[in-house]
Amino acid sequence: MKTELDLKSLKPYGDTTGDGAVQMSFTLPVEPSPKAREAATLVVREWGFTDIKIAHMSAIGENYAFFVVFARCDKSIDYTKVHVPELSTEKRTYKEIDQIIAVKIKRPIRLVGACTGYDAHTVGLDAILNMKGFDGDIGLERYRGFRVVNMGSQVPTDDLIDRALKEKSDAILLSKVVSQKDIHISDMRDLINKLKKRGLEDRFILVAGGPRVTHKLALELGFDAGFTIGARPSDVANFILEKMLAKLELTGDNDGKLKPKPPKGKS
Amino acid sequence: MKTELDLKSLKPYGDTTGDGAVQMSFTLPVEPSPKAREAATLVVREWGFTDIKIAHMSAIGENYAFFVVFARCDKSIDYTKVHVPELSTEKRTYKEIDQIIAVKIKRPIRLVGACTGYDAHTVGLDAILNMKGFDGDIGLERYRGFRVVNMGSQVPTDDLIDRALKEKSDAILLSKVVSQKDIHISDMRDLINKLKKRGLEDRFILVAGGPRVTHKLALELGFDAGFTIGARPSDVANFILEKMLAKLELTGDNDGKLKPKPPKGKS
Amino acid sequence: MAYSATLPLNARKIARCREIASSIGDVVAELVHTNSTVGTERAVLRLLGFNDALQWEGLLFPTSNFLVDQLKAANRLNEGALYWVANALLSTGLSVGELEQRVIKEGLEIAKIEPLESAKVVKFAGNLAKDSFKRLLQYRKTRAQLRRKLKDPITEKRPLKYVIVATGNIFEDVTQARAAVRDGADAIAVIRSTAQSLLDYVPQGTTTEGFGGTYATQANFRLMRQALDEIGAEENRYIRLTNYCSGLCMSEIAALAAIEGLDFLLNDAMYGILFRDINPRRTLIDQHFSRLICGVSDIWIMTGEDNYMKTTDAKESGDQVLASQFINEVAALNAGMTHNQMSIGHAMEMDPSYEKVILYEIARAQMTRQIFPKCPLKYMCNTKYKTGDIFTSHAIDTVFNLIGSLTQQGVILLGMPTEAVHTPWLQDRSLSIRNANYIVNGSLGISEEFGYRSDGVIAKFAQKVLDDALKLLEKIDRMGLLKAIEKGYFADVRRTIEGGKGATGVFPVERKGYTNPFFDLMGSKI
Amino acid sequence: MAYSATLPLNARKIARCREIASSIGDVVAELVHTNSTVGTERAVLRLLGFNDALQWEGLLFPTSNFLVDQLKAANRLNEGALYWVANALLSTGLSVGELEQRVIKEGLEIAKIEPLESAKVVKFAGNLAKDSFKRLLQYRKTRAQLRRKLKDPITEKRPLKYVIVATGNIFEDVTQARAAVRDGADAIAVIRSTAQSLLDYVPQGTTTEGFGGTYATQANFRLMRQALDEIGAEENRYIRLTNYCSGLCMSEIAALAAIEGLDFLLNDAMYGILFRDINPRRTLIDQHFSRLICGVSDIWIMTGEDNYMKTTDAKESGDQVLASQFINEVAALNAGMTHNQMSIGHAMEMDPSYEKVILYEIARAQMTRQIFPKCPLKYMCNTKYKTGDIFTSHAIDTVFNLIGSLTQQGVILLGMPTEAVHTPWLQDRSLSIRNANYIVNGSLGISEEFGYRSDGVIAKFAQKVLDDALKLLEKIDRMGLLKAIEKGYFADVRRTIEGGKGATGVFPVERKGYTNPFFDLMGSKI
Ligand code: B12
Ligand code: B12
Ligand SMILES: Cc1ncc(COP(=O)(O)O)c(C=O)c1O
Ligand SMILES: Cc1ncc(COP(=O)(O)O)c(C=O)c1O
Repeated sequence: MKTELDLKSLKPYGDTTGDGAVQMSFTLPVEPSPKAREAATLVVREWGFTDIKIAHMSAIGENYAFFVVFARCDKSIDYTKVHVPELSTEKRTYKEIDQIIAVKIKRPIRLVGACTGYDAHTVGLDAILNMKGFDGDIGLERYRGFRVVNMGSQVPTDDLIDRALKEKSDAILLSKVVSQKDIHISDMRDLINKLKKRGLEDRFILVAGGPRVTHKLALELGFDAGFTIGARPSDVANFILEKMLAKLELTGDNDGKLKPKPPKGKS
Repeated sequence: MKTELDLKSLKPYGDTTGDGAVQMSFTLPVEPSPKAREAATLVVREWGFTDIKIAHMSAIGENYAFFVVFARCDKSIDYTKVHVPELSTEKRTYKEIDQIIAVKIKRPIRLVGACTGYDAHTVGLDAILNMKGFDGDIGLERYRGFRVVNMGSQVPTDDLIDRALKEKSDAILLSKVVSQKDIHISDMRDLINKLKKRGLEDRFILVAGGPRVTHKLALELGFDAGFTIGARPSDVANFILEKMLAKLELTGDNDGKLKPKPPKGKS
Repeated sequence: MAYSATLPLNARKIARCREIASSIGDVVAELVHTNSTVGTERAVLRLLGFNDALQWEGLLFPTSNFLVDQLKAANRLNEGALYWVANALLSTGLSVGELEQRVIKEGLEIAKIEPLESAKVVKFAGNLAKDSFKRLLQYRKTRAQLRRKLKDPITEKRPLKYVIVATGNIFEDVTQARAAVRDGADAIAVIRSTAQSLLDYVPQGTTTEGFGGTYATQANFRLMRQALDEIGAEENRYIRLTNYCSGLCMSEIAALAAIEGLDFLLNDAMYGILFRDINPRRTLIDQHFSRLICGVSDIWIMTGEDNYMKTTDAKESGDQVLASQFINEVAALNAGMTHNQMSIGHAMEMDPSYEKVILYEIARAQMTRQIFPKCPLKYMCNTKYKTGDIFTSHAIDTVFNLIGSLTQQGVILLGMPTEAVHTPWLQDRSLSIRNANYIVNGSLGISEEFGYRSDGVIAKFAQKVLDDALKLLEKIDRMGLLKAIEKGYFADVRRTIEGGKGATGVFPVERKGYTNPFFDLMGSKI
Repeated sequence: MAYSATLPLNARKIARCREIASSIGDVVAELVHTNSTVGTERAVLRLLGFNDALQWEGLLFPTSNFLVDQLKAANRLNEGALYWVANALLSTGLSVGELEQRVIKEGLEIAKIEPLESAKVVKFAGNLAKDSFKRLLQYRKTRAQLRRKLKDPITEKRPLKYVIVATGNIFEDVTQARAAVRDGADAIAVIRSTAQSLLDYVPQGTTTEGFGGTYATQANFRLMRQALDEIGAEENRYIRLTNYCSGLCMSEIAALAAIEGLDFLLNDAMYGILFRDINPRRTLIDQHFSRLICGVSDIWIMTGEDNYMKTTDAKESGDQVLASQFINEVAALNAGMTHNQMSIGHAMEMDPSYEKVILYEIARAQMTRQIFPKCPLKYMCNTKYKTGDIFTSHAIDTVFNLIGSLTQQGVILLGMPTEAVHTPWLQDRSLSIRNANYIVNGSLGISEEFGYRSDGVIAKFAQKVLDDALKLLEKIDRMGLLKAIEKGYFADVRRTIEGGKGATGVFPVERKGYTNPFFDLMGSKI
């Protein structure tokens, strides 16, 4: 029989439940040699691994040794205690979304999107905003319920804010792809700071996206949501819709009627 | 300018000296999800890494998530303090070796080799022993100075010892390739134990080899040397020759004369 | 420059190779005709239904072994085990199942039961065999129906993607196999535990401990078969199950595989001889019976020439490989097998550092494709030149997959990035399958897009291999196969006729006095 | 079935494409003829030798910028910067170096120096230019000699292996480049820091900080050049150095590259327009001057059509890529360049999950090969569809390398397993080069082994791309190139003629009153 999986002590899996199997590779700035091999073993042991196999050692150029290592870890984490803010939006189709917007909000939701700073990577933002969409999922421009302004790349943060104000935008969509030296974080922070400076911190729904942006990171920085690799336009549409409804204190039940939430107050 | 390399605090290198850059991959027994991604991050953090990038998360079958991760480590080791027993044999050519054997030892050195247990991997042993050799380096059979018996694969340990005795062998060469469940270690130990049981522990020069055999491991287990991936017949020949000379208290100077070492005694 | 869809290989030379191979095969046929083995006899009993086991020195020892050992001790093997079982059943009036339980629980000794009238026994034996034979046909039909019902990937005109599982624990294997199927595998091979081929019995029951593989047992076969049928149904794709059928239990494994509905068997006496040091006579005889079973059960045999390339220089040893393939083809034909059941084995095992190595590999693969046009070739990935550098290993496998697709191999045995390190982890296999998915899907139809230059490096290399193989076959024919093995003509390994494991399990028979109706039922040409 | 060494592409259609492209190019020629830019003027100064810098708001600000800004402010640009420099030198009797130091140290303002007699100034300017031109020829000769002296990998009839370094620190870059050369790289590209192309000046000195790349500076060029010459000598292999020549300093970078002995420049106005939002007029004008310099200095230009495939569906956008390549070819010819200096760019950027994607990629690569037979094509690896799964990424790169070899690309821009993650680490690049070594060495000569089926999927796809490109070129010709850019015909990106960065740096010139003898010296066709 197999060992039962225990989510309270979650570990990597290779070929036996609980084996803690991990592959690594790295380079040490020394020539390959038995001593270098031993050093690699010691390095990996230092990290707390056991059963360390130096599967490969070879020279890179001069004075560098490349290692491929397999090892096991003893440490585990309690998966039942892992908490991430989940972007649990309902999965409505684009037709449903359009209908709810038409019936409940009664005007298109206005969006302004941009890649700020020196980021010239627009493919991700375009995938969300442009007609064509992404992965068979149509882009927000194609929804009747959204009015989209896509400012493209290399937009200074202040220009983005100005434009959002000018367009009376409901939401700002920021894309950050380059992440070298955490430039994505600085640029995300830059938007939040500039909004604060201008007293606009609550004015827009703030959505960020990019390969190194997580929902958690986005929340921490003051955004309402963060989308990453594999995000689809309809995910974003659903999120913005819910956020709008919440802001307007409406529910999303597609009952054809406005149903104001009971006012939050002392009971 | 570049940061200077400090061997006293050796760390992996990615693109900046001292960056501690490491690549890893592993599988967690849970479905891919933002929670799983967070779990992967926590697992890697648990190992002491920082700047953790979950570069990739994808499903394997059902209930498994595969991760590729890049991270940095802070810990370093002192390379100047790493010590491994080095197999520092002189690099004589096969002609030199043959000549020294002829002149000093005056008879061929007798070797018996085998893969014991259920190991059927003979390619490595053959590479060392057979005429053809390995990597352009001729095999020990081709030396006039060695008389080689290659027993091949799946040889019971006792048969190997019997044969070595029968052939009046100077050395036993053991090859262990399969390493699942450390079977190579058990089989290496088996030879040592059986030799001990028969009072033969000092009778032969003991050489082991295989992809997971290191010189260090071999010494620990009671062998005189261990050879691993990339070992060449002449490396082995040099080692065995030196060991023989030492046993006979001869030196390897190819001066055409026997030069007995000064007897070791109290001074 | 002239190009053509095929390499210019001389058809007369190919035909001549076949003629010679056939003559070489006659020697083996003679051997099979005049001998049987304890393994073959046990396989007969297994076909009849003797598949339980009894406690013996703390282990589960199969009834088939127990019975054959008894008969051997009593000097009653020369009539064939079936004869004495028939005798026992007739005498006692028991069914096979009842008899087996009496053996297990009450120590009934069939070797001691009085012989009845020979003609009656032979006739009864014939009927017993016929029943078993019909059951085999029924198993075959069930499989064929399921292949039709689910989508059979064979109809997609691309190589089948074959991966191994080898955790040692059949339950863990099932987990890994399920994942592999989800990822896109078409065939699952459960690798056997190290040295099972040296066991002279088939272990019993499900197993959870093995070295570098999982024991091949009937219960393990069944468990995995069930899992694959289940997930195959979910994915609407028929998934093939594979195991190893070499070693001392060659024919018994074939029997169990037939009963449990396996689709492929790695089956090659030469593998046992060369790499497991099994007695040549023993395993060649067992091979014949195993192939009879495979043919009737529509189990593809996969031959083991790929292994020769691991102990030789694969660029140089194309001739031995091809010669052996011709010899294997004859042996399969002699067992009544059809070409579409012969998954002739070869591999991409040349040193990747050779200049033009990719051209030579294409040459070998395409040449083999053309010489065995109706055989679903089994093409093995590079293994020997892999190192712990799993990235480079993955690159080599990419080339392998592409050559497999270009040259229309029947089954590609996918390479694992960690080939030089350990038996595959879940993620290794997943990467491997996704690599093959990309290549096979991305190059669909590529074999029809290109013509080979008739005087190119590829063409010339292939022609040379064929020429050399013809010469080698002539030499082998002159000296006899067993002598050639003795001289190290295959895989650079030498084995003697008397040497090796299991030699004592061979015994001479006179076909007249020996009862094994399966030979005729299954269409043996020997 | 019919096979042939080449794809059946209609030669008349190809010729027609060239005709139309030439007509499209006329519009650009007109633009270049009637305008200059601050960038071009600065490049002229750099060729003369103004390559120092002065302290300005804490930064090092190049003299060339300083001088051109002054002249512009004084409304003296329309005569060309060279004219006023000549005027200043004549007036003061200083050498270029002395004048520059006076500018830096004493704030000498050349814009305020009294104009001398025009004919004298023009003549002196002509001599200055001639001297500079001769120096360029000398640099070119030095390179040619070194290429001859060391073994030039171009003679090996295989694609050159091109890799990037991008640590941000030029000293670290040198370490990485040395390792790459040891591993087998033939060309090293130092990737620029993010958005350097938007800087309207070239930074000065060696630099150790950059985002996703290292600043392109003269000092950095020199440092890397030296390192590559050194290791090239050790390895006895000439190593090529590459940088980027797009953006606001397009022509200045060309000048510096020529001076410092670079071999290749990624050079494409369209890249700046579409991906950097640089004003189309500005960069098209700068491009012409940069290509004049490249032609004379025998620096290969590498065009940027590969980038279009990143913002479009690369399977669909073959027509834009091909159309743009024809337009780029014309622009290079107009700058007096020869085909063997045009490393026309394209890429393997189709979605790897497409069925038959490998066939389509072969089709595109081979088609491009045939349409530009004398150009050393620059073939870019897959990048867009790479994910953090570095193993699969490595498999894709294997296919890329093989297609590069099969279709005889001039330079293959090797893919990195970590493409979707970070700029390459030492080990990523090493793996990448070793992959290419394996494939290129293993498939040496493969292009001569196969013929393409004349009515195959590959042939048809290539034919369709050519047909579509012809139609597209006709459309572009009708509406004019700038209108086509406005309409998003390239890379699905729209840019207006007036929009974009650097528009104010363009100024109209009358060729009569404007002095730039380099046009004639360098053989401009405009
Ligand atoms: C295409 C591309 C380019 C194109 C960009 C064209 C364009 N108009 O976008 C060009 C050629 C111009 C380019 C140039 C450069 N690039 Co680039 N490029 C890429 C590449 C190959 C693909 C990116 C991409 O399009 N992905 C596909 C999209 C769909 O994915 P995505 O961006 O992640 O978007 C998804 C989600 O993240 C999310 N999302 C993204 N944004 C948003 C926004 C919102 C609001 C929401 C809700 C969701 C969302 O939804 C999308 C769909 O699911 C990557 C490598 C790679 N494979 O990732 C390198 C890469 C991003 N580039 C890189 C670099 C360094 C550069 C350069 C700086 C190199 C140089 N020095 O010359 C230049 C300069 C660019 C600049 N200053 O920004 C690096 C970044 C390294 C890092 N980690 O920081 C990468 C990783 C390559 C590498 N390994 O070096 N590049
Ligand atoms: C060839 C091969 C086979 C051949 C062996 C043929 C033969 N006669 O040797 C065949 C096909 C028979 C085979 C079968 C099996 N194999 Co196997 N095989 C390999 C393979 C592909 C190459 C090994 C090899 O030849 N390397 C080349 C030689 C030259 O290298 P080497 O052995 O390391 O030797 C060098 C040094 O180590 C040293 N050395 C070695 N021995 C000695 C001895 C002395 C005295 C000295 C001085 C030096 C020395 O010098 C040599 C030269 O430098 C490896 C995978 C791989 N690429 O490594 C798997 C591999 C070793 N096999 C493996 C397995 C599991 C098996 C099987 C058990 C699978 C099965 N269940 O069916 C079977 C059974 C074999 C058995 N019971 O032992 C596993 C082992 C896993 C592990 N870590 O334990 C591997 C790693 C493959 C895998 N990933 O699953 N195999
Ligand atoms: C034909 C054949 N039989 C059997 C095996 C497996 O070997 P064993 O079960 O003896 O370990 C192989 C391995 O490659 C093979 O090719
Ligand atoms: C033609 C061309 N120029 C320049 C670049 C580099 O871009 P930048 O220097 O603007 O970041 C590229 C990148 O691919 C390119 O293809």
